[in-house]
Amino acid sequence: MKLFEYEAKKILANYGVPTPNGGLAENSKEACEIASRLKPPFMVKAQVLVAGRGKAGGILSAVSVSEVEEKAEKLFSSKIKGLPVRKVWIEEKINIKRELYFGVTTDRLHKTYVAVASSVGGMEIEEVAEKAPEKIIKFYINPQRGFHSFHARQIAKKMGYKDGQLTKLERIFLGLYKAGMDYDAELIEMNPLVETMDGEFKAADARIIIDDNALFRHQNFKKRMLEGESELTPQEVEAIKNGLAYVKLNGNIGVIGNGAGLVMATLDTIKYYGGEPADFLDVGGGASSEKIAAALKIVLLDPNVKTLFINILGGITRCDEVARGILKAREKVGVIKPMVIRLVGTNEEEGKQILTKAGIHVLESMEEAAKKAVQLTKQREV
Amino acid sequence: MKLFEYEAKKILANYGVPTPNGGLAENSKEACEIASRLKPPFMVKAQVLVAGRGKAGGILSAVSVSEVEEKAEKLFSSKIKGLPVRKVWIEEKINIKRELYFGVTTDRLHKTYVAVASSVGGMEIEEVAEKAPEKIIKFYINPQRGFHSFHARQIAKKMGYKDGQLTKLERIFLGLYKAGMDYDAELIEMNPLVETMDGEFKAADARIIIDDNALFRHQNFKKRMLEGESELTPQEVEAIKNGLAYVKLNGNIGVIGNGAGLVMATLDTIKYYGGEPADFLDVGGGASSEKIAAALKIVLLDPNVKTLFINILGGITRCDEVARGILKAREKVGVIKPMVIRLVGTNEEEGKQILTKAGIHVLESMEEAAKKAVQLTKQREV
Amino acid sequence: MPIIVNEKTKAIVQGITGKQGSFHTKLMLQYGTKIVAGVTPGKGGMKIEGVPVYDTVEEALEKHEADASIIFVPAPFAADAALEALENGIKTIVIITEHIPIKDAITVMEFAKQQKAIIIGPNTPGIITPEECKLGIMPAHIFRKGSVGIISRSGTLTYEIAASLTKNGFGQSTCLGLGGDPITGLNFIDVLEMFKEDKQTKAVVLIGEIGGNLEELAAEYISRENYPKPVVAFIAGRTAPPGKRMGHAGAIIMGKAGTAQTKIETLRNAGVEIAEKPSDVAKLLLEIVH
Amino acid sequence: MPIIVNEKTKAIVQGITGKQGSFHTKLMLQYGTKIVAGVTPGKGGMKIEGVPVYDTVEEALEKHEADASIIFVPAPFAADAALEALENGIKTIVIITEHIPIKDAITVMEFAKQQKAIIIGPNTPGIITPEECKLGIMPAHIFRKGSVGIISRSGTLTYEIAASLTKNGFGQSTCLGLGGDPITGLNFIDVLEMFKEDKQTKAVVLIGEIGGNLEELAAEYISRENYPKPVVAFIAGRTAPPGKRMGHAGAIIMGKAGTAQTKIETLRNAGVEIAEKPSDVAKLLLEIVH
Repeated sequence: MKLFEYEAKKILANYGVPTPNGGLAENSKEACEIASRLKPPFMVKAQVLVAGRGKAGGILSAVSVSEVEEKAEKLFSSKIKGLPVRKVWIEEKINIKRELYFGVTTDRLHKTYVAVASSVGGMEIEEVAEKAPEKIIKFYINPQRGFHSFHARQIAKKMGYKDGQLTKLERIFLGLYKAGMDYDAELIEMNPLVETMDGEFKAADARIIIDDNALFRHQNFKKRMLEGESELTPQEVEAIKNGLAYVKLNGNIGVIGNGAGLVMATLDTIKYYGGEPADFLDVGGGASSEKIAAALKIVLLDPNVKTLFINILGGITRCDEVARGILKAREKVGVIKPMVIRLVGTNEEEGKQILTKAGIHVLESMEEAAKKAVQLTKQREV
Repeated sequence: MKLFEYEAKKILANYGVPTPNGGLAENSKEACEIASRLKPPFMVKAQVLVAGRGKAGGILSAVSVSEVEEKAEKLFSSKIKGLPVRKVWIEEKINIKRELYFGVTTDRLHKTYVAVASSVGGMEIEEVAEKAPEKIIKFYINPQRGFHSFHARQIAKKMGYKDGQLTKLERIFLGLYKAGMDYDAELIEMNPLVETMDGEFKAADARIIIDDNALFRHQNFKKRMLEGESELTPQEVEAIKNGLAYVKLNGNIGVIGNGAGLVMATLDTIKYYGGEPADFLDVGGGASSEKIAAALKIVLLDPNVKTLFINILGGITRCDEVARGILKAREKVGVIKPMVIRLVGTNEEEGKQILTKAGIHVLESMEEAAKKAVQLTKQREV
Repeated sequence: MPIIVNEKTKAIVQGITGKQGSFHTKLMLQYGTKIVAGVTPGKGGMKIEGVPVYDTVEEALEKHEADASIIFVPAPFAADAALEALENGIKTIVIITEHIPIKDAITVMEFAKQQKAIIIGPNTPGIITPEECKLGIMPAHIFRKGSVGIISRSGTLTYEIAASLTKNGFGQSTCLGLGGDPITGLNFIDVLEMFKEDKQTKAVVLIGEIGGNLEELAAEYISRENYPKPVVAFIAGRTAPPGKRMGHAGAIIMGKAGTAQTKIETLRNAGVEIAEKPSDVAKLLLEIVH
Repeated sequence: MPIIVNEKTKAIVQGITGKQGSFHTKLMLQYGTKIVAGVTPGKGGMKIEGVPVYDTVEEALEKHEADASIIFVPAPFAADAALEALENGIKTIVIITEHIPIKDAITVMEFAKQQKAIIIGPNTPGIITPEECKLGIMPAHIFRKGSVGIISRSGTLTYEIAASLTKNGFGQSTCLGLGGDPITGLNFIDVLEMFKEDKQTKAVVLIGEIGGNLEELAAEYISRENYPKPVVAFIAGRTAPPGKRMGHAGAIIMGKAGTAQTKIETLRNAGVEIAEKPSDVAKLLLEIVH
């Protein structure tokens, strides 16, 4: 779960990381009030959960309070990469001597957290890694021993800092690490971490992504996410509430299956036969008919979906439950779209019977079924 | 630093450990009000920082609100082991099926924390260890791996619990451990941890001792201690403020020295020659003349002190600084008591000169000096 | 003699009294797996499918010998269960549980390393050595004893491919799901090394997906070591968009990293045969055999 | 060849720019100790008594060879300094700092165990091998090269006894302060074992005090191992009241545990000569020699 910039900055500030003075506005009048309490010039930043917000016009600067109002108004009435702007963060602009990067994330191969630092910041760290790998410092954190002050100093030293700046960076790096651990962050970063003209450091932008699987330890954020204030679409939230994994795609063949790998392979196979999947929807293992019905509802209500392809390989999942869920959903949603169903595994025969009786054709081969779904969709497009 | 029972219980409650409903009263009227919000019968408990408070009459029971008022009044107007009662904790009496013990403390040999549990509680755990060692369960906590739920369950299981009680105890043990770590407790215990008639568990009494050396991480408690609300005497607080280690004893020879071992040995030597030390005062290494003066002030102002024995073996500590401190203090405090001074080591000659000029006799051997101090004191006693 | 589990493996089931735990205990017993005890805190004294249940692993191991554990404990408590198994000396642990926090998984993996124990999972269907031992939740009937080793990051996709192999006459030595999470106990290289030493295994099928670079590292390893057995790979997620988790916590393209295209290319360059569709795996194996 | 430190020992000083650190660096250099570098974060580039100062231990060890470190860093940061030394491969660490929190000390000791490193202290005067190496804050002039090993829990009391030994013609092999805290790196047994192997050491003086049971354990060890060298002990705190910390964090009688009486009795039963007063130590050694 992505946190907003203002949330990430507040958390970091609580852990002793200096951030620019600022405040959160929900309308341009509030923006104005906040600015009048700050020292000009200002930054006016749309709080939207997309990367590349700056390039998309979501970050504006202003020299006066009235300009803040104007820029805020502009943001509130626009969309950034398609997302409406509901909140704007106003802060004092900092004079930049140098932009740095510091973050902590997880590393699959080393099976631990890794601190990543760079004396080049302000752009995606992956970009730095590609263009100037020698400017990247990586420190793998021993999970039992943790990240200590001296590790932070070693990193700051390698970034070329000394004297008082060394110990300032030490406290900032340590604060970020502790915040990351306490908030179960799978990514926490300051990009850029700015060195100012007078030798101070400030997190000019901050990003925290909380491990979704750890949200049970962070109920306030979980609540916010389920209430719809997150990077997720309403359909994705609906899916999470039903224990489904859903990702919206650009095509017109709705896909439902059981098992992430199988559904991904289904999408690939549709594409292989020239079709375009409209979504990824994994019902997981052992889905009940209710869960299947919820899945169908999400996909059928997508106006882009022309046909539906359901791919079930029953292991823990029972084919008869799936069949019942399909019928239930069709009835409830009341949207009739052509369906191609592949159904094999546990209780296969029962499942087939239920569907055949209801006039739905059932196939056994995933590839045959994918081909058929593409065919049907092409017919409907004509 | 010892915490009051009410503080320890509040902390444990924050970590999910069930404690009896109760409230803190500073006078008998408040006690009354608190009791009227609780379910009778009640316990009325003096909040004093001494062991054996119960036997000394500091814990009373009451069946009605009016009796609470009466008992609270009694406590407020009495002293428990010489200590005035400033606060009284009123709580609901719990029906006891069994008294248990659980605590976490440090272990010198294993250099780590140790969880100690017993199915016998309500008395000092050392007593249990002596009388029924087989009733004690010890678990040494790996400092990097920590204490986990399953460790708690293993202990609860060995205490003879199962079913739902096992998991209840698991949460309680884990809560106590976490509280102990977060508060830098050198000892945290529930004694007794009560199993009630209906199978629940409650910490009927709780004790936390914070590692004095970690008080810089717990400023609120440090402040309270320095403001005098602690188990320390005003002299001990004064000593702490001046970076001195001071312990009041029962004799009449005031002792000041540098180095804990040396001062202890000085006390022993005084005793060996038939004298009785009035205190232990270690000025530590490299004491300034101001520190020495502060030390003298504390000891000279003790009315029991008849003579003063200063034992300095200069290493980092400079003998001339000590000499100057002695003269400064004598002047300031204005109390003239006979002094025996042993002064050797760094800048010995200068120190001796300063004191000799001021008419103070200086010896070289610690044992000679001790003998002399005892002699002088005996003369003054006659 | 296949890898990790075989007919001698004796296992306990942690979380045996839950819906999934009890259901799969029955299926594992039916398959012939030696389940000697179960553990569920607070449920000691029960029996599930005839298997005695204990409150702690410690107690279970006082009464029974076991060298493996399979964990069905809910996510918030699963890491604790794994640590309990590790501290009590269990050397093979299958963690079926999905949705374990990364921080918890990292703690488990570090402890496992110190204990020199193998963790399969989390978020895995488990491991099966056909006709000897099944420690997992896979549908047993699609597997046959044979000479193909399968290493996979996905559950149902493994079944899809295993079923197709079986249908085409290719039995399996051992099939193992690494797990769909970003942090898992084993990676492709660990298992490729085991299959290298295993005489029963004549060919290896590697089922990967988007996210991370474990497939790329496997490719490097295969190439560097001049891997002596034929490897066929299928990589899922060619059409997955970047920045989106595709069901598995670990299946996500971050920036430009972790795409199916890179994985396929690197594997192909290492001499691995790439299946375009799941059914192609069997076809490629047939070609290799002939 | 005495124990732990000798003329070849090369050390760094952590916290070298502080008042204590710089003062004692001078004294140690005067004594002939090889101080090769100093470390104080944020003070890199300075020189203290001619010794170059670095920001990190890592950097100091890139430029200099060292096998020991002595730490003068203030208590809140001292554990971090010790961990830094350990992680950078230093195998002998003297922690002079007093008032380190127990929790921090425990972390340091666990890491030291894993790194197979020796920690002397915290809250110790350090270690001296007379005429070879002094890593500590003890007044050097009272020590002479010789054959008595001293292990102590107290600073000034050690000086008192060492001075008296020197005056009576007994030089010292190595004198080591375990430290006055409850959690220290070495205990009496560790050092007794080292002295056992050390040819230069002919007799051992053990200076204990109230608190804990390390003296009792030493007695058990001496008795069990039939310790081959004479041991004389002085125990401070016979008159200390229970429940009060006597200056040292570790010097406290808890309930009935840790009294001087028990320690004295146990040691005496193990055949250790007990000095009633500090000056008796030399007298007892004289008796043993004759």
